[in-house]
Amino acid sequence: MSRRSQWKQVADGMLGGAGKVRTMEERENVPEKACGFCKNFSENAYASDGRGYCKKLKVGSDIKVDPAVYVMEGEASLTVLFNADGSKCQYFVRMELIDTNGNEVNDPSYRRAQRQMEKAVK
Amino acid sequence: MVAEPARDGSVQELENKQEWWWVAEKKRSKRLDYLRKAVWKKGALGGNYAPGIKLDLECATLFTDMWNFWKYDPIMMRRAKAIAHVLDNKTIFITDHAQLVGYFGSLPHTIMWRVDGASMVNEEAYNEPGIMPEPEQESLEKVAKLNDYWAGQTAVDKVARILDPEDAVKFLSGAIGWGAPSSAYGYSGKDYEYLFAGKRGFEDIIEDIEAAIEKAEEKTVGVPGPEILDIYDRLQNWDAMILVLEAAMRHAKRYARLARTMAENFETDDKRKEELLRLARTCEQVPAKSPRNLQESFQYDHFVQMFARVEAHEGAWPARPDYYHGPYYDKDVNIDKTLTKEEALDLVGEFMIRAYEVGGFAPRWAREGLQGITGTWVWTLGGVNKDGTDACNDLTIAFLQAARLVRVSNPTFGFRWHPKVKDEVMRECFECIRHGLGYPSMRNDPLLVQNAMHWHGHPLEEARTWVHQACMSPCPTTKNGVQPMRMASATANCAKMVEYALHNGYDHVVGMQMGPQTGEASSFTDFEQLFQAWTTQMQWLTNLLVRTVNLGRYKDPEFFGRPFLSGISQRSVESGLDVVSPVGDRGNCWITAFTWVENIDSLAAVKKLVFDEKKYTMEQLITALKANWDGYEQMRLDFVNNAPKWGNDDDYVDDIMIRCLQATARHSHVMKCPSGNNWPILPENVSGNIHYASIVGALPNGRRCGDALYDGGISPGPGLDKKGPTAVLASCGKIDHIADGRAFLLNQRLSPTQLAGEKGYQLWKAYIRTWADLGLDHVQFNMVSDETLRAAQKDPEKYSEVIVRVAGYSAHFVDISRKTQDNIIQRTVQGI
Amino acid sequence: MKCTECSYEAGVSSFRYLYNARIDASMTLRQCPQCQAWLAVDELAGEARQRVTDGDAPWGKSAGIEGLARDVAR
Amino acid sequence: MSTCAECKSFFVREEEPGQGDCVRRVVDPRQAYYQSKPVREDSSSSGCESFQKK
Repeated sequence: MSRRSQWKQVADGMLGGAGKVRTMEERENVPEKACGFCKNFSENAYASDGRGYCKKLKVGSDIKVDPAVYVMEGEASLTVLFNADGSKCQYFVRMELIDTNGNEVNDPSYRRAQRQMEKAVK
Repeated sequence: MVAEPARDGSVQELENKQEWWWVAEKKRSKRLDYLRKAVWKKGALGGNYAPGIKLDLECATLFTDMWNFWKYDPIMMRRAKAIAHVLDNKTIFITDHAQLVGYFGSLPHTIMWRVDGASMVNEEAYNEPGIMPEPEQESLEKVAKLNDYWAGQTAVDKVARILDPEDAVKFLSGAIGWGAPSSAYGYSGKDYEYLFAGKRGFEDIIEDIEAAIEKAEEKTVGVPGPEILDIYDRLQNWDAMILVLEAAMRHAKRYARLARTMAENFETDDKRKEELLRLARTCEQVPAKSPRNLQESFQYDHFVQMFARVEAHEGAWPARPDYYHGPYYDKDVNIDKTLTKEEALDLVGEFMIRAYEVGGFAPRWAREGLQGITGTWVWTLGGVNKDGTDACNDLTIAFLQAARLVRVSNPTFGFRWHPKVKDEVMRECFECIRHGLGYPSMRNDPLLVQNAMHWHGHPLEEARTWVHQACMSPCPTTKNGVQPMRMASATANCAKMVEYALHNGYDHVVGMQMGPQTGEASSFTDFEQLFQAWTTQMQWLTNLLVRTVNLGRYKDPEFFGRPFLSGISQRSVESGLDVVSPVGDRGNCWITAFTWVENIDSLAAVKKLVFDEKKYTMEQLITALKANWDGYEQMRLDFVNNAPKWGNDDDYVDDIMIRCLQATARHSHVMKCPSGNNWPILPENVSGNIHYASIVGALPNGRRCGDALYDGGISPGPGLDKKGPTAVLASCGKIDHIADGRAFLLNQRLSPTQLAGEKGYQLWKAYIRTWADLGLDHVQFNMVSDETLRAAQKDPEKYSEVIVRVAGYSAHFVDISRKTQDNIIQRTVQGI
Repeated sequence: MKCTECSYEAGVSSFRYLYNARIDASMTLRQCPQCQAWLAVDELAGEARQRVTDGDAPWGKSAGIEGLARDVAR
Repeated sequence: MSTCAECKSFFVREEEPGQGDCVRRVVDPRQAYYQSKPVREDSSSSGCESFQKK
C-alpha cells in the first residue's frame, strides 16, 4: 500500500465524523461504559468536539462490533468520541477521577468538559 | 445594574495604595463608568465562557437560510448575499449613553458563531456547557440542525479533504500546532491607506469598482481570446463586493433610524436626545461617505471591523488608531474646538469599550491559548510617518490616558518606540504600565522597519506604516503590503522539536510516530548528533505546518470567499480577485514559535550534564524523561539547577540559542509562502504555554508533562533568570533581531514599589534606552505585586479588575486559570 | 503517599499530577483521586504536605532578586 | 388577528412602504438598551409576548 493510501485510512478514521449527520440521541447519550469514562481515553487537544485517542488501540480497531476488533500496532491511535460505547471493549478501565472543570486548561488524560459529561458525572 | 460602588477613600489615597482599578472608577466620567460596566465580557474564564454568555443563533440561522437559498451562486456572491441577509435582518441595539454603535452578534450578551467555519467547532458549540439560549432543549435542536446542514461543507472540512492525509492527521493531532488553515478564522489586516488615508467611503469604493467593471467589460464584449476568460469570474466578484458594501450601508442606516426613533419617541433628556440625533447623522454619513469628524471616524472604523467579523471569525484587530484618526482629533479639539478634551476622551474610551465587548464562539484550544480575551486586539500607537518623522500626536496621548480610565484587557497597545518620541508621550506609556495594565508593549520601530524590509521586501515608506497584525508581527497597511489572512495555522509547538529529537520522532502523548526517525537518542555519543536530530525535527515540523496553511490560503477563494474584505481592499477593487488570493500580496507570513526557549535550555542541559561533564548517560536521561521524572527528582533538580539557563548572559547556553535561531532562519528562506516570500519565525506564546502544558512531555530543562511551559518568546524560564535584568537584556541582545527572525517577545516583571514616583519613571526610561541600544525589538512589563495577585486568587470578586500581561496580550487576572496565574507569579520580579 | 485530607493512600504517581509551580523546587501540586483535593507534594520525600487552596503558595513567593522589591523581600 | 402595525413597538419606514422596525427597550443584568428588528406591518403579532396595542 502506498504511503498516501496508508495515511488516508488513518485520516478517514480521524476525520470520518466531519461529514456525518448525527441524531440528537447520538449526540446526547452517554452510555454506562462510554469511552470518556475510561482511563485509556485521551482528549484531542485540537478538536474539542469530544473526540479523543485511545491509548491502547490503534487505527483499524473497531469496538462497535461484537466481538470487537483490536489492533495493537500501527501508525496512529484509534480516534473515538467521549460518548462512544465502550461496553464491548476488553480494555475499558473505569477512571476514578474525571475532571469536568472547563475553567482549568487542557489535560487530555483527565479532563472531560462537555455538557453531557458534566451531567453524566454528577 | 451590577455597578459596584467605588471604594472609599480619596483618589490620592487609592493612588498611594496603587489600587488603580478603583482610581479609574473614580476618575472616569459617568458615561464611561456606565459603558465599561455594561460590557458582557466574552473572554473565557480559563476555557469556559462566563455565566450569561449565550451562543448567537439568530445570525447563524439567517446566514444559513440565505446560503442555502442561493446554492447555485459562485462562492463570493453566495457569501455576499448571505451576509447581506444577516445585516438586513439581524437584531441591532443601542446601549444607553452610547455614542458609538455596532455589534456583530444580535444582543449584547451573545457570541457570534461562525457556522460555516469548521464542523468540529460546530459540534463543540453543541457540547459546550452553559452557552445555549433558553429554552435549552429548543436551542440544542436548532444547533443540531445547523450542524447537520454544515457537516462536511465548512471551509475547514473542505481543506481537510485535500490536505496530504499524513499532514492532516499530524496537524489535527493537536500536538504540534494550532490555528485553522482558512480565512474563516482569519486575522485580516485592513487596507487603511486606501480607506482612511485615501478618504474613501463605501460609495466612493463602489464608484472605483464600477470603473473597474466598465474597463473589464470592454474586453468581455471584445475580441475572443484566452486572456478574457477569467474576467467573467472577476465580474462576479466585483458584483459581490458591491452587493455587500450596499448591505453594509443599509445596515448603518438601520442604526441611524433606531437612533432617530429613540430620540423622537422615547428620550426625555434633551442632551441625550441631541446625542442620539448626532449618532443618527453619524450613521447616515459613514460608512457611505468618508468621515468629517472624530466620532464619524471612529464609527467608520468600528463598522468596518464589525462587517469583517460578520464575514469571518477575526482573531486579531490590526489597527493604528492614533495615526488614522489623529487628524480628526486635531480638527475637532484643537482647530474647530467642537469637542473638549474631556469629551474626546469619552469617545476614545468608548471606542475601546466597543472593541472590548466583541467576541465570537472560539474553539477550546483558542480560548485556552488566549485565556480571558477573545482575540489579540493589539492596537498600534506611535511610530513614524512615511517620511520618518515622529507620528505621535495628541490622540496618541488620549488613547494612553483613556486606557487607564477604562482598563480593558482588549484592545491593548503596542507602542512603536523610536528615538524621537517626546518625553510627554513616554511618560504616558509608563503610566499605563505603572497602573498595571501590562501595556503598551514597547516595540523598537527603526529595527522593525528594517526587519520588514529584510524578510518581506516591503519598501521603506510602506514598512513605516506597520501595525501589529496579531500580537507581535508588523505588517504594512498598504495595497500590496496588507495581509488579508494571518496564516495562523503555522503556529508551532516548538518544544516538540527537542522532544522528538530525544524520542526518535515518536510522540508519547498522542501515541504516534510524528516526526522523522532521527535515531535513538540513547545511542547518541556527542552533542552534534543531538543537534542534527533537532534540526531535522525543526525542519519537518515547520515544513508540515507551512505546507498546510499555504494550501489553505491558496484554496481559500474557492473554499470560503471574502466579499467584504475584498471590497475594502484596493488590490481587489482594482483586480476583481478575492483579496485572500496571493496575487498582488507581497507576503508577510511568520511562524508563531510557541514554547521555543525549552529547546535551548534542554539542549544546553544535555550538552553540559551528559556530553561535557558525563554526569549522566543519554540512556539514564531518556529513562527519566519517559518516567516523567517520577522517581528521579534529585536528577531533575540537577538538570534545573546545575545546567546553564537562557537569560543569564552565559555564552554556553546563549550560543545554543543563536545556533538554533540561525538554523531556523536559514530554513525560513527555503520555505516559501504562496506569494513566494519567506517564512521567518516569531517566538511568542500567548497562553499556549499553558494549553500545551499537558501535551509536551518531560524535557531535560527539568519540566514534567503538566508543568506550564515558559511564558514565551525569548523570555527566560520563570525564576531561572537569576542574574538580573541587565543579564536578561545582554542575552537577548546577542540575537540579531533583524536576520534571526521576525520578532522576539520578552516578558519582564518589575516591582511596583521600586518604580514608584519620578525616580521610577527615570529608571524605567534608562532601562528602555539600554533595551533599544542592545537592539531588542520588543519588551513588555507586568507591574503588579505578588501580594495583590495572591489576594486576587483568594478573593477574585474584590480584585476583578486587576489586569496582568500574559504574553502578547493582557487579561484580567481572575479570568485566567490557576496554573496560568501561578506561572505569572513565578516570573522573576526584576529590580532595575 | 497519604492524602492529608481523606487519608487515601497510594503510590505518588496515582495522584493526578497537576503542575510544578516552581521548576527549581521539588514541591509539586497533585490531586487526590478520591477526595479531589489539591495537595502540595514534596517529590523528594514522596509525601503530601498540605492541602492547597486559592491564594496559597507553599512553594514561596516569586523567584527573583531578594531585597530589591518590598513584595519580594517579604 | 392583530398585526405588527397595531403595536406600540412598530415604527414604519417611510421610505419603504409596508416595512417597519420593531423597537423595544430591554433591561438586562448589565445594561439597558433599545433593540430593533425589521418587521412587516402586516405580520401577525399573535404569539408575540411583547405585543402592546397602540
